[in-house]
Amino acid sequence: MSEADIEETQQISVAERLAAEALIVDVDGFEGPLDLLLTLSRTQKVDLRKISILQLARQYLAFVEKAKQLRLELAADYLVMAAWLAFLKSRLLLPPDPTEEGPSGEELAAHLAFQLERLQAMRDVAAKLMARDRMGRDFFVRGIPEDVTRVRKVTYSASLLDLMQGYARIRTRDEFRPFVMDRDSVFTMEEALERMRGMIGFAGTWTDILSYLPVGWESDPKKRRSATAATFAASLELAKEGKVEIRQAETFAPIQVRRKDEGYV
Amino acid sequence: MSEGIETQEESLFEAPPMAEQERMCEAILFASAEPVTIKEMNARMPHGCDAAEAMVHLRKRYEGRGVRVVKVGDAWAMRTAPDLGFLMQKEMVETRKLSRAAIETLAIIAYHQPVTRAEIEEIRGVSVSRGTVDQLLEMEWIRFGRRRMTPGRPVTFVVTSEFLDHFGLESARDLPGLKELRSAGLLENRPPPGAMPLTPSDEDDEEAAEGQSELFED
Amino acid sequence: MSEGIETQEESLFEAPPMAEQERMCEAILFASAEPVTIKEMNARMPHGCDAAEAMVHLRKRYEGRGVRVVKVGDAWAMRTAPDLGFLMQKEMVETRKLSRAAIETLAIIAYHQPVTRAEIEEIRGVSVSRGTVDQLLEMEWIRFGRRRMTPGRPVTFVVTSEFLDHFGLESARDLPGLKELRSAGLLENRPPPGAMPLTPSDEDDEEAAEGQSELFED
Repeated sequence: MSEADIEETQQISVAERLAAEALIVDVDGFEGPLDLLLTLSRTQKVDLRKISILQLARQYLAFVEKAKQLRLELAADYLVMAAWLAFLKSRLLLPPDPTEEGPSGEELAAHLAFQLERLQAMRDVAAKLMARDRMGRDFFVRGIPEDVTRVRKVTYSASLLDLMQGYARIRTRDEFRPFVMDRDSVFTMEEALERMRGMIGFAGTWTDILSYLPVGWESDPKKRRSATAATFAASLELAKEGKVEIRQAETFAPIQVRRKDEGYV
Repeated sequence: MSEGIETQEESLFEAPPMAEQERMCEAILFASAEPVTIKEMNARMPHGCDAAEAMVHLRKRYEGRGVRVVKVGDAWAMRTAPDLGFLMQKEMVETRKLSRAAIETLAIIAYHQPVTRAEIEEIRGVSVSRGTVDQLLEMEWIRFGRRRMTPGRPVTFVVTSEFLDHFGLESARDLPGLKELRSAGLLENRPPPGAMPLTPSDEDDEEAAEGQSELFED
Repeated sequence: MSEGIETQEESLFEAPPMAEQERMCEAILFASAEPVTIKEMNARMPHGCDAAEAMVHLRKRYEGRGVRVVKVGDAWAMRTAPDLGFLMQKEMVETRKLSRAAIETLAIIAYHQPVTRAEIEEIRGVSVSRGTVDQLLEMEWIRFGRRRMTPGRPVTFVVTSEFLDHFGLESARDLPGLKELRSAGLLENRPPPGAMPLTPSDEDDEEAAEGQSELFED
């Protein structure tokens, strides 16, 4: 501790020391270091614009020192502020070093004073604001607000574009119709399966699957192709179910099916 | 503070002037959620007040105003003047898009008129709800045309001059054909590649196609 | 074309006399617990009415009464006279006690608006908890303003018309002591010289990062 500090400590009166101790006990009640600084500044009993930042820095450092003695855990931002104030104090005490960069001690002190003054001003106006005549306490709204009937009037609108798009949608749907029409020349696997289930019981001997094509589907190539594919797929399905046996002598030779007897493995 | 009230109750002080009592009644009636009796008012106002007399003045003051002082049972309330009830209506005009079903039905009527309900259903591939047709009739965009001279003599629908007005058309003939719709990019929905081409014989069973065959020229 | 129609309508139907318009404004304001704008009044009143002028008369009529006509932002409302609050114990609503942090934050937003969270923190010297801002937002006393066009595009906060209504303020310009604060330079945004311990630089970075990710999303 420097001589000046010791001198400073001795200067603090009993009342101030008691006040400082009260501050420490109540440290949780402070909203950060700026709030604490503002409280400490009140001991100077001067206009905030004429406050001695140097004195305030000493007060703050003394506060932190005491907190340490009492082994109080101070939040990090209080310690950051302490370190910064120690730096500021040295800058304010020492003659300015022309080689030093950055703002001068006076500039930093002036800004801190501004911050304190601004915070105090905000607290003052906040109190004034809360003391105003307030709704629900000093003045009141209509007790029975009348229901404003909302008459809903709906108008419908459509543009020519909507209309045309709507029409286009329907006509486009028509163009998809081949899907449906086309079913005329499609023999589905389900149909083939149903047909073969009814007939396979009579196939005790090997029979060409082409003999199972439905009547009228043999001549038209398109229909024949579809019926053949469906019947072949149905035969495979029946073989999988264990109802028939299926064989082909060689590639592209006729495919033959035969009923598979129960119990015959 | 409680002392002050006690002193007032002892009526050492005179009651507030009548004009002030009238103000008090006014504020109480305004802020209360329910009608207030004279007794309640007197209980709330400073000692010595005469709410009954103040109410006579207040009632007179509001005569002919937009707000009136009315008696509800044995209590008082403030109400808006009955002749201004119309101001308590807030008209909200909501513009809604016509439903897809309505637009499609309207389009079919416009392109195929005169057209029967059965024909509309055949073209749309779904039944047309009564509500949809009623809505279009109500909007005066369609009306009944002549009955079709076929068995059952079904009614037909045609579009109205209001419809033409709304869509800025001189006649239904001015509606763009499919070719124009396509060139305008409105028929982007082409059938997927690989779909079987439409053969003339397949289309035979489609009645409605006849009337619109000119729309299909590509 | 529509203009022509309007002119016609104006000449065909004369607006009601001013005394009648005043009655109408009175009824509308009386019936509504919420402030009503001139625009809304005009929309509800008959064609050709001038609610703004009628309001000048109405406001004068209610001067010194138990109920007052007050301006809230750009809207009007009727409220009981504050000196009669003592009569309304029954109507008093227990307002939620605001924390010291919330009160200070509210005042800072009101006097410095539009203000960013970082600026509030710089003024208070502590970080602003989410709960504080949330509470004020929930009470509808503050809302989000425009984003600040600085790096990070931080959001700003401003007070609402509900705030003005609650504190009986015509506009944010009527905040108590505003002029004095301004002339004392206490509402200026003075950047701190060099590294000050109370500059919420961390918060700035965080906000900047948030803002940037938003930019990238776009």
